[in-house]
Amino acid sequence: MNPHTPYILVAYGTSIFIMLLIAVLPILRGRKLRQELRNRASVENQRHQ
Amino acid sequence: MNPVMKFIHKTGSPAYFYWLSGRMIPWLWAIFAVLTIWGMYQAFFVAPTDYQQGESYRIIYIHVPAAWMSMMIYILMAIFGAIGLIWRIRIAEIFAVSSAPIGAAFALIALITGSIWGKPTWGTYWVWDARLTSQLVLFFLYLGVMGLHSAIDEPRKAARAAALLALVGVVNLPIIHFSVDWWNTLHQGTTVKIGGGSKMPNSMLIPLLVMAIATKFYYGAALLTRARNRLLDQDRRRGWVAKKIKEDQL
Amino acid sequence: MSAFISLLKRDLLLAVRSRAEVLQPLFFLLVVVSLFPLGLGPGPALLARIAAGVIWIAALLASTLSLDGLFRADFDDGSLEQFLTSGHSLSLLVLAKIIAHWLTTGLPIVLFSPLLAVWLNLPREALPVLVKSLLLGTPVFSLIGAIGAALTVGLRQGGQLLALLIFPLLIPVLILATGAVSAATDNIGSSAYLLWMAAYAVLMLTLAPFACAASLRISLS
Amino acid sequence: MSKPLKYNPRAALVDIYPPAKDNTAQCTHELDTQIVTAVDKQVAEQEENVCIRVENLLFERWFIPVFESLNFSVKAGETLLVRGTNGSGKTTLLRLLAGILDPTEGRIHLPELPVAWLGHKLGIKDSLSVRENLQFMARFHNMQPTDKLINETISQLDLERVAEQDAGSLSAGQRKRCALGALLFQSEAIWLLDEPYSNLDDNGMKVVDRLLTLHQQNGGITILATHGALTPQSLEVRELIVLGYQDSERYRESLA
Repeated sequence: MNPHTPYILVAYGTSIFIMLLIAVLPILRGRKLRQELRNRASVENQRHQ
Repeated sequence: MNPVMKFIHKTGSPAYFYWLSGRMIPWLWAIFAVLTIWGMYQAFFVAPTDYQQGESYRIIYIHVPAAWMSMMIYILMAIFGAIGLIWRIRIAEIFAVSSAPIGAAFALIALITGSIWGKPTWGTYWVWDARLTSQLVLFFLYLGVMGLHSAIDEPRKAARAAALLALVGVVNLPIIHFSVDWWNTLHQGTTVKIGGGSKMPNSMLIPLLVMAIATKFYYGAALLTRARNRLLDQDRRRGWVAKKIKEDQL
Repeated sequence: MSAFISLLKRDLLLAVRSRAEVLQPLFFLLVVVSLFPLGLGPGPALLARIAAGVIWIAALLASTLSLDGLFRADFDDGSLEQFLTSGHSLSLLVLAKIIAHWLTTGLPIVLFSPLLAVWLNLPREALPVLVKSLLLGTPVFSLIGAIGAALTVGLRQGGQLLALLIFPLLIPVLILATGAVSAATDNIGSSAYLLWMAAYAVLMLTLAPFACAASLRISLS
Repeated sequence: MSKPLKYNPRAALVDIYPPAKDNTAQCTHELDTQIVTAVDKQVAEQEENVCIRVENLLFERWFIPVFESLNFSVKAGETLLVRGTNGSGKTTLLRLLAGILDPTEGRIHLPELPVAWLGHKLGIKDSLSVRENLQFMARFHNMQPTDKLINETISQLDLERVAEQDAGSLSAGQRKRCALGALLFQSEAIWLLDEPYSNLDDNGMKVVDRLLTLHQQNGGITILATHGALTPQSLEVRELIVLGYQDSERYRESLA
């Protein structure tokens, strides 16, 4: 166990965490938005028939 | 209309952009993943240990690419903002607004990894080193742009205000950079520059370039994802969205 | 051109009319500077070392304080709309307002700086350089501050956001100015710093009015 | 290129308010050729003195149009009354014409004339007296604020009694009449008035009517928005009904 390893682990750990956060959040938001739009469209179709 | 205008107009149309970006995003993520794995492998197993700093220098393989990206994204944000302000192309405004959080994230990563790296090298977590300080100022500029954008309600107006602030910021960026450098040499004399100064052997340099390219693909993918969401949210009442839902291409 | 002069005169007349309001940044400056000896102890040697930095940071905070009101009054009573539709170049009118702001905030800071220098035991030979640096730096506070004020004029609590927007942009002025004064205290030439500050002031003098006019158009839309 | 219409402000006020610019106000109207199709050009030729032309104008707030897309034109010397319910976008239309807002779609063809804007916010300073406000307005619009001019304006707006009082201490109606002074200093401009009659008493309205009549005889264009029954009495007016997007059929289609 090299004395520097904890520093490297913490540095890479936080970086990966931040990059994951910035990448995954919009993907989830996008999926939720599209789902919402589909539901609204289907609701309008039923009301329209 | 000449071909260039036709191209801009075509990619400007939301439906086409939505479809095109949808196709590109998976590829961008794939290339990013491949490059990162290759870069990390080289960074940890191929690159030799540094005779001075031992193993801790390997943090540069995330610190330096992140610092470069934070600077590049701010400049790109200002360019997108300028296009959005001058020609009122909505996609450009959306790109400028969507770039801000990604750039701020990279600036934050550069700050955190820089200070963690400072501990083994200089013994303290925060050193008012020229590059770390101007990185901190860049982070504040990002906070300013994002703060202004969230403070204004109407989306188009908020995007235009944030774009203008980014432009004012980008004009001042080099001036801030030089004045911080000057300030640093004034008060501390020449300290050891972070890794960059000494001539790095190729085996150390290659992973750095690989990671630099990988982070650009990451930016491309994250930006397009955010831009698609924002565009869809803005155009939820428009015809092309209804059509895409009907054709189940959403 | 007559619109420029008439607007400048009107703003100065308004400032004279509401004198109390205009002097607030000055009182703020005096109070903030006097806090430092109370906080850090009256030791002359220590005060002399931090004098330039303290005076400059207090000057920066004081001018930012008054920037929030720069366009707010005209925004609330509709004068901004008159400027926009008057056909005069908006950046020229904005320049008149920036000059009025500098005369009511920047100039008093420069005039009172000798008193502050005495309070903080700034060495005698550094005083002229301090005053010169303030003369070159406070206009930049007004110029860049006006852009921030224009961007945040319509917002509810625009004041705090205004500080966050412009402080990073004012760092070069702060660094150059404190560098100039410390160079003067060690009596090595400080003219390089002052020339750089002059260059930066001229750059902002040319660019800021346009950016500020564009910001106002966005805020009013 | 339609024949430029030359008109010279001849109103009774002209000897007191000489036009700031020496040349007569040009109401030239040049058409952007590549936008206007050949057919439109013949149409434009017939309506010779068309000064303002608006083509399928649309403005969106939060990506929702504020009013149904508009097409209209205004001739020199015409007074256009913009009517519509609250929230139908009257103020937005006037702000678009004044250049404060930029249209999302469509085009506005304006002549080279200056624009005089009077909105809900009056644009006068409360801590200045009525006389000082008027003096600033005159100088701001490139006119020499001679005592004769200022006194004449004060009597036109019948604010003699309160001329030296601070504008802040006046009633809403008096402050509105003080703001109307700015129009007198822009006699050759296009007048854009957003509900000029609001909080005015009877003789206040008479003052506005007198100004509008003079401006019309002057050959000047006025576009004023009003929601209620308060409309100009003594001059013929063309009406433009602005339909809010909520009650337009395009909105009903999108719901169907």
